[in-house]
Amino acid sequence: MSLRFQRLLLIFLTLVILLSAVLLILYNTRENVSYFYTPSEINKSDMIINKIIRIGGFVENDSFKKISSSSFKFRITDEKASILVTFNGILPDLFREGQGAVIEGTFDNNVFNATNVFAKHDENYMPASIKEGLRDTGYWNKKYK
Amino acid sequence: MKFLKKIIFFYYREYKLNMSGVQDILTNIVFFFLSVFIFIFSIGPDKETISTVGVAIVWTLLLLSSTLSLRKFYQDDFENGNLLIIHLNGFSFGFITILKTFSHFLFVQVPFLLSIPIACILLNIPNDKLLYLFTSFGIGSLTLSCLGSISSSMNLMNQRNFLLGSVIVMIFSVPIIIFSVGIINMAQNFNSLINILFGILLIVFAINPWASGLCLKLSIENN
Amino acid sequence: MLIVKDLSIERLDKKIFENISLSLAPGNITILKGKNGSGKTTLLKAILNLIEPSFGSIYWKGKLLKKNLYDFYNNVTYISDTTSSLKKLTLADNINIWKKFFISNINDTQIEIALKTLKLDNYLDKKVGTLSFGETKKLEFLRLIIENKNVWVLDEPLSNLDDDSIELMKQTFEDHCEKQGSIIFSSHQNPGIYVTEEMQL
Amino acid sequence: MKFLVNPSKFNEIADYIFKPVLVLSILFFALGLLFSFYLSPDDYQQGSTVRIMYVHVPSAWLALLTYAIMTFYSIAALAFRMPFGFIFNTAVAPIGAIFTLICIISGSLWGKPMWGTWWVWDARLTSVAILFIIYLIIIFINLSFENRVVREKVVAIFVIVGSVNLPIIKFSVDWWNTLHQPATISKLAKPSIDPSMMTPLIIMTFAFMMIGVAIAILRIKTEIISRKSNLS
Repeated sequence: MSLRFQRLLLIFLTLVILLSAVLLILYNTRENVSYFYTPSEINKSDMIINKIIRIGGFVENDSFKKISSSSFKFRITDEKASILVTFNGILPDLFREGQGAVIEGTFDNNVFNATNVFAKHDENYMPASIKEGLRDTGYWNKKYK
Repeated sequence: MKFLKKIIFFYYREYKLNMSGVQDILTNIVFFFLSVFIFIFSIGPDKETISTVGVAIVWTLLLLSSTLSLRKFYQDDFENGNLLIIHLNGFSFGFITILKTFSHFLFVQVPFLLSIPIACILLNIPNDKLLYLFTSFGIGSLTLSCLGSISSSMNLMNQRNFLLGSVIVMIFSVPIIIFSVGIINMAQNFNSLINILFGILLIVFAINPWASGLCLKLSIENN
Repeated sequence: MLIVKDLSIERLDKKIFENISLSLAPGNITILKGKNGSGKTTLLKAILNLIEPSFGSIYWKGKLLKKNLYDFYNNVTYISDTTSSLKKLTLADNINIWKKFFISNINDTQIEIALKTLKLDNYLDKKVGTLSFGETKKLEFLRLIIENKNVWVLDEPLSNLDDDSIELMKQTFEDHCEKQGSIIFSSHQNPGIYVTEEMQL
Repeated sequence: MKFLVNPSKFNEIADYIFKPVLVLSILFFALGLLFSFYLSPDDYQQGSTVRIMYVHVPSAWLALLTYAIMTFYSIAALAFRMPFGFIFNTAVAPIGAIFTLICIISGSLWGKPMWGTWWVWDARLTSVAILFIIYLIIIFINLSFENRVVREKVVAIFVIVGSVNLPIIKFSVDWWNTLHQPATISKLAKPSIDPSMMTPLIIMTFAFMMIGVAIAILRIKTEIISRKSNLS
């Protein structure tokens, strides 16, 4: 097997291997490197007992209740399923109803005890004045994802 | 046919070489188990905690021990000129790195793989996941061999800063660790995780002969 | 067979040597002479296609060496200034590995004779690490016999050898010459070996 | 375009453009800071905190851009024996590392008030952290080899191998669930950012680019000189 043939073989093998590797990874990665799960994923899987997990979604409209100055109750939803969450601590500035959020904690009988709450903002940037203007004229109907 | 014979006798040579230094491999395994004991003692008697961090511990130690043995990868053969002799015997540098990677996997990583089930028992890792874990360790350690080949060939001419090799292995092994630790935390989707690990292995395996081969050629040229 | 034409090599923008030409026909012995750092090893490595020359070209059997590399490697034995025998193994093991790895067609009696002439036959069960440097070097020359190739490329073969061994090398070189083999070797001393061509670097 | 591959041509051109580039960078910075602090509106969600974006996003873009250019130069240097690629790698790696560091620090400062945390290990942040470490390793390789020829080629090989990280950084927010939001400005879609906020972003990107180019010119010139006098 001459050195030139070894080289050709190597090039061929490399291309084949790389192609199959990319295909393998593209077919399989999607659901696996999640920083968080969505509420509908939680309901159908069995990984929840006594394990710290993260759930990401949106704070459901009209679900936020302040129990005391530092303890809150709200629901996280992805429009298919929703989860009741309790939290003791300081909420980030951006946290509000309709806003995206990621919460970290454990399940306790269908109630999720959050230990950390992160707010998630979307990729849209818009001046506050324009939003006011839109709302005044009744054109503000942007749906959060 | 002649080439196949040469490959077989390349491994015969590697076998003889590694068996003459079998105490090194055994020391590596002793290091591995001692570290496992130290983890168990320092975490304390809480079996829950031990079993949750168990996989992470085994992975960290596997990574550490395989970086410990990096120096043997090419350095000896490079310094006493054997690498050159193997090349002159009709192997291209890229081919040498593939052969060497498998040899490292066979003679350094496989003894580890055999000792991992024992470590898993010591660390209270649930039995039902053992098969998947074992597969992931198998794929992962071959990936580590490829990464070790790349980093140690890069470091052949580097006399000053040997830790650099370990750093290079570690930075590229981050994705493997992320995916393989995912196995213990998940109840389903084992197959897709294993597939991803296999995909990473294939990518590293395809890059390895080119990167390492170039580095070997470079080092021999400038030695 | 082997022709080097107008070879120049630069490293780090510094010229190591310029316009070297030599040819190595069957039955020829070429010696490269020169001080330390004059580029003897570099030239030998360039002949083995391990170093890319800046200018000039090398031909093997009428073809460009690069195009005919595999055939050249099948016909060349290179002994560098390092000793390639494995220190942790015994002499017998080392010889065995070489014999198998190079797919040698030399039979055991020939090797025994060679060992006897090199005065290494008593050490067969010893580990190479316990031998003296000169003895390890002599063991290295056993590869010349085992590989049984046409062209020998030797880097400083005569340093660290005693007079008896140099005499032996002389004999071996002449034998190889008579069998239409060719040798190119480097040396910084005047060895008193019969050579057909002398090259000052 | 020969000055992009030829050291002596580069020196000539660099002498011409260095001062203009420096002046431009100061100008862009002045204009950009003015815009980002006074002439751009508050965001409807984030209020004034959005102004961190005008540092964070340009530095992130430039960190990636620097690495991409280094990858191109490494391939060219290895494939076409072009020594300027090696010079470029050695000179520019620290600049990329600094951009990445600025991106990480400003990102943490932005994350604390908005997300409620300095740092999380999601895919985007992790891959950027890896990019920073890769830059560091490039610098370390440059520092720890004695032989220049080996060193620069090893760096080039490492840069090429490490470039697998670039698409991961870019697409991490699309492929996986991350705390980090997806890209605001992409080539295919209309940017989801208001023009009044886009302006300072673009000006600041040019400012960062110009200062990067200015430092790169200085460093490349130094590298060429030190090679000529065989200091390295």
